[in-house]
Amino acid sequence: MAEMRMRDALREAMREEMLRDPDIFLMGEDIGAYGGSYAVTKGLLEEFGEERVRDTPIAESGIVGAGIGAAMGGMHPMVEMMTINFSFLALDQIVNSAAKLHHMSNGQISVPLVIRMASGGGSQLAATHSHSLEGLYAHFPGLKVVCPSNPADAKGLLKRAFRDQNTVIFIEHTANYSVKGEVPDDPDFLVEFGQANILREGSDVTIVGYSGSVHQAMRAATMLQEQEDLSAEVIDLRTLRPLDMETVINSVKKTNRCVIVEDDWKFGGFAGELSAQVMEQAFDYLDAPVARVSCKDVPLPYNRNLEFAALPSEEDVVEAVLAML
Amino acid sequence: MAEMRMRDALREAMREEMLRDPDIFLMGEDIGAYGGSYAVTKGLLEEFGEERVRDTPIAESGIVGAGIGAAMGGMHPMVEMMTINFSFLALDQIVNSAAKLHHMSNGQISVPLVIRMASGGGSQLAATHSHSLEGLYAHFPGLKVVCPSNPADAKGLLKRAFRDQNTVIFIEHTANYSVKGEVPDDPDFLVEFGQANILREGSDVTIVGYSGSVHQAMRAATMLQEQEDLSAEVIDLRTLRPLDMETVINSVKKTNRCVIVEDDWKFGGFAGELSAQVMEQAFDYLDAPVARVSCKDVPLPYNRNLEFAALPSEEDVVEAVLAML
Amino acid sequence: MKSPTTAGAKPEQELGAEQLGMFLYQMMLMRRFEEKAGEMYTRGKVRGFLHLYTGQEACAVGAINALEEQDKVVTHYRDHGHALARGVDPNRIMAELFGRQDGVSGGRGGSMHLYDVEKGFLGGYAIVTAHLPLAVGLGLASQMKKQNAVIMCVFGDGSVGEGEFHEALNLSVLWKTPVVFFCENNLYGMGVPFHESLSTEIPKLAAAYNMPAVSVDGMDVLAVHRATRIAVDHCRAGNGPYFVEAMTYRYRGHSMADPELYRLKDEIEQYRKRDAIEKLKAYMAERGDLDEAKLAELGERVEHVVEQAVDFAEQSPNPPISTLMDHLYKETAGG
Amino acid sequence: MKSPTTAGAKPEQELGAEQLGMFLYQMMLMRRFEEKAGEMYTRGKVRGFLHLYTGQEACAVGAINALEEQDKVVTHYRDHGHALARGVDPNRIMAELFGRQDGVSGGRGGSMHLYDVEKGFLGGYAIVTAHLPLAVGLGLASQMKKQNAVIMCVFGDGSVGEGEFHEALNLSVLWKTPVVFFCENNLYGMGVPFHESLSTEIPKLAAAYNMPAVSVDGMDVLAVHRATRIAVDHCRAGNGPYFVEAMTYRYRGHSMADPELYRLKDEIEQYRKRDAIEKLKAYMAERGDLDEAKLAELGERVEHVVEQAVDFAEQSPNPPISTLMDHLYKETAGG
Ligand SMILES: Cc1ncc(C[n+]2csc(CCOP(=O)(O)OP(=O)(O)O)c2C)c(N)n1
Ligand SMILES: Cc1ncc(C[n+]2csc(CCOP(=O)(O)OP(=O)(O)O)c2C)c(N)n1
Ligand SMILES: [Mg+2]
Ligand SMILES: [Mg+2]
Repeated sequence: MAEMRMRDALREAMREEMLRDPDIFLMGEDIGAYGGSYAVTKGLLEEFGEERVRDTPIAESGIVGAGIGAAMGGMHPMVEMMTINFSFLALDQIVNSAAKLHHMSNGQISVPLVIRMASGGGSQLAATHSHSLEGLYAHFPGLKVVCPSNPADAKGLLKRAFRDQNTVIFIEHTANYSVKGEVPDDPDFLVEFGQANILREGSDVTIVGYSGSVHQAMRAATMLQEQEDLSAEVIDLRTLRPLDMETVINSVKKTNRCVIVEDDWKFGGFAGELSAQVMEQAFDYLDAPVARVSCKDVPLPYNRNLEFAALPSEEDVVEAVLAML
Repeated sequence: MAEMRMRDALREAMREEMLRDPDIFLMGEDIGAYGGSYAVTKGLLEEFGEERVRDTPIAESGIVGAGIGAAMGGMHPMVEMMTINFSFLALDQIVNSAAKLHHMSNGQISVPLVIRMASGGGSQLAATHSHSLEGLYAHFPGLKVVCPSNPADAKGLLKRAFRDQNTVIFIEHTANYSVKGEVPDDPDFLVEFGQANILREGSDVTIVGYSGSVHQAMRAATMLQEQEDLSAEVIDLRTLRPLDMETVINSVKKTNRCVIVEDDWKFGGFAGELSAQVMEQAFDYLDAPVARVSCKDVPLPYNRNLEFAALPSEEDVVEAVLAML
Repeated sequence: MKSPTTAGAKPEQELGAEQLGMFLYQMMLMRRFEEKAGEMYTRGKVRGFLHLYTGQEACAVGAINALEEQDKVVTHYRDHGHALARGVDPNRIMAELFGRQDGVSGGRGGSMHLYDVEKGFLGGYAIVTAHLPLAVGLGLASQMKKQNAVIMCVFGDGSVGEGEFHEALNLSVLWKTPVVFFCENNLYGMGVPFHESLSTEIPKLAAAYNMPAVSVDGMDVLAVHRATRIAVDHCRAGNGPYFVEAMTYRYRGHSMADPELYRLKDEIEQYRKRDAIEKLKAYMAERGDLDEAKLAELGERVEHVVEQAVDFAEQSPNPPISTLMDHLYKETAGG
Repeated sequence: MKSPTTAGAKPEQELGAEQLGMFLYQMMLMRRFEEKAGEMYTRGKVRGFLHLYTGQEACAVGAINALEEQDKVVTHYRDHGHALARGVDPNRIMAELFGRQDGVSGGRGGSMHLYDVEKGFLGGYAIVTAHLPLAVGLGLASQMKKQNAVIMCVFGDGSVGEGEFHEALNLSVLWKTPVVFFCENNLYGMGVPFHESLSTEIPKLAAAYNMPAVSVDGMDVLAVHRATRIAVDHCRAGNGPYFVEAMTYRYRGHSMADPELYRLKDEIEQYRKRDAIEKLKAYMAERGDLDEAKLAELGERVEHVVEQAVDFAEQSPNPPISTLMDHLYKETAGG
């Protein structure tokens, strides 16, 4: 165990996996000489050389496609999209090639590929650079979608991703990069996909989050405890596909109330899926409709006040909980 | 009034609008000499000439981008994506430019643009060519998303789209192209956005559909009437953004039960949004959880039996209704 | 020469009678196979989109026979010819067109998505140009794993307008991946003549990336073969990618649904006069490598293979509905 | 010459003292403006991503002053210089960097997304290469509406690897749209040297689309101006697009967050010796168009403008939260 930031835990995961498996290599825009735009890959070029740590042109579709091809050819690449905002340009490759080739080829082809990308708003990067679209990726069968909220999960999940034979979309909230935590150093430490994490036990309401929104959920739980003497159970989904609804449903059966927090826009967001599933599977247990606390349905503005007004906050979560009592 | 197929109604809408407004022009892959891959634009090149009906290279991002630029420059283009499957390649332009420029420029720039695309499965086109992703587009603030189910709506909505100052994603289910119906010939016949259509009144259950799934909904309603003596109200949403929830909620308050039918994959689909909203707004009226009848979460296979097993059917809708009684 | 493959042969080397016979057989097979596939489509046995290869046979035969066993092929949706040239079982191709369980893709892929990994046939791709970056990646894997495999990447003239064309060519030269970019320029992308969708000549553009690029007569199997052998050798020697444009023509519509409003029957007739199969026959006859008897025998063989393919396809069952969710994810060892 | 614009002038024509003075003023303004913006970033007044233009001033000044009033500019996220050259109010640019209500984008866009439609400044675009197809469309609109406007489309060397580069150039030539593709090659796309991300030379690639393409010294405002005037005239005359590569250098990191691990301070020093502002000063002095007094006066003016911009920005209020949902959709007349 060592304490480290999430960006370092991610780097450790890649390092260890590269040492374990010679088929793993990394490519992406500015992951080499620049050190990665969020310094996640810093030092890896020096350690592993240009063959295994490849700076690429700015060509998202091309490099994801090359990653898919290399995976089909027996390698296990990691392609970094720098940020989720640029991954739109590679979406066709992700959705039509990576996600479907195994099924369409009747199991002949597989695409063991990790696609990492930073996501999230809150840094005043304005509308084109502040997307939270974990749910968009989770919609496509054939993909796995992972979104850690802390350093240990980040390491264990990323290592697990490199041991998967499928394409894993690995989404890192920029607000989490500097979050610190204890991280196991066992080289075989893995966090399995599809296992939500109960971060805090409680009995009055279930608050569900993932990636960045876990932190609003936790802060809201503290506020509820301190200010209202309410006990909130907080669940971190960790992966959206596969999705561990069992943990959520069991919790809701206990608390009879559920709030979902996500950074993405509300309308058509993943919270809708979660909300619908909670209703479908725990209808008779619900004392109030499941609530969604999400981003306002507007492109995120640069101005700090506007941006914060748009993004979901812990106060919004508390308000949603109080409204359902 | 004249009876015509949906493809002809769409063509009529474009013709009339082009005659009305000289700023309107069309571009897309094979919309000219080929006549459009679904024959929607057939004859327009001959009538309006190469300047206003432009065959383009196969370059989805480029042509949507050019459409956006032309719209910024004062024209009102229609760009055809041929099918929704290829629109992934243009998604960045749609999401980051078309949807956001008005807001990001503080209202200085507007993008009056219509993007038409065919969608849907059921024609054995296999996994890469069978997407139903109306909901994906509806997720992005700044866009309007229209998906007609019949010729009259198709005409009125498309004409309305050409009178909008924003980008309208206009999605046509391939299964609807040959559907016939009466279509008004008033050149100012418009169908407003955000007004759902009650296709059939009923009192026992509300069935909500849009685009292709309206037909399963209607057939299921007939089956329910004939086989179970149940009276289903069927609502065609017509546009997903803006969305007319009022009509849906009023109906559910009357029927106390709701089934949503959509061609898209269930997990993370738009039905989740609808389901969540029904719960949020009509929780106390619901006698059973809202049900979703959607596509199985798998890339659509070519084989007819498998494809039909994956797609939602009227039988599935009937089953869902019976299960909630 | 024993093996039917001509790979590794010096470009200037003459092809033997056996090779020529094999080429002719493959071309005739493709021609007949496609006629049958079209017929089966009309009879409702084949559904979805069906793109026939008729007229372009010299391209697949010339190019794909330049490969060795470890090499790989990726192509677009007009893929039957390439699969046949690569030795994929005609029975299993036809079964795939029928959507049956014994199809090369288990009935899941259909005409546009044929895969036979054992044969190094890594697929038909139905999103125009999407497989070009994949080819670069396959080349990279070959390079990194020192497999000495060359990737034959086949696509149409319409493909050249897409952004991924540019991204793939650039990446491939930068990384020196062993990819033959083989463009079958049949003059049209659906209904649009290529010079209306591209502002330049294709090899000129390819050459601008600092990649060797040539244009050959795609109605001449020997010319295609000669050019692609040079290309394959270049790639195998570690010199990076190579671009070949083959000028060809499709006799049939873009797909079975094409009303062909954009071209005159006359044009088709002109090209039929330059038919690649007839050309090869004449050449072989002149060399004394083909007589009536041999030709008849080839014709019968082809007929037999195609009939058998239809029988095989008819008899193969539909995949059971219980298999719908199969192969959604590959199981992960220990996970 | 009366008007400060030199557009329409014959390329070989010499620039007058007034023009040169205006160029120098603009370049000095950009330099100072960026220094101040950087300072404001360090002080937390400016947030998000901030990309400074320092070192590249000759590009914006040379190119954008070749335009006429009806012309339009689109550029990338490193856009302050282009906005200033186009005459966008420095107060409102600084206010935008501060995220304030009086910013050119009302505080919604920030540094990367400046817009001033009245000035024909149609934006900074933060998705690399996304504005190239937009420029083609703007050119098309100009053409179809017979507005005689030329579109100046500015982008970086890193932009060239994207597929949209290819799609836009091809479309532009096919449709003969009046677009000057102006590539500011500052040798790096973030930390990657351009020759490691592109397999060829940029003008060579551009020329392959059958578009005139030149490369000029981007550290020489007169060279840039000369080349872009030719380009603009070419476009305006209806001859289709024109490509200009300006070889330049950014003195600062890619953005304020750049640790600059990928280049040596030495390299920066080499380029500073070729500084475009110093070069113009020397040229003007030699011609007798600049003396100490004039220079001092220019310096003061610049200082004043920049200070005033900061004051203006400081005093401008934040946009009220009640405006959050404004401008999501444009109201449709009668709908
Ligand atoms: C990205 C994408 N856009 C559009 C299409 C529709 N489409 C299928 S084939 C085709 C024409 C391709 O022409 P070409 O590359 O010349 O190949 P050919 O059919 O002539 O063999 C088009 C536009 C597609 N499949 N994918
Ligand atoms: C599509 C996309 N990919 C990646 C990025 C991240 N990014 C921003 S600027 C940049 C480098 C661009 O370099 P260049 O075009 O040379 O312009 P310069 O910054 O040198 O002016 C990158 C990779 C982006 N904004 N958009
Ligand atoms: Mg073609
Ligand atoms: Mg650069």
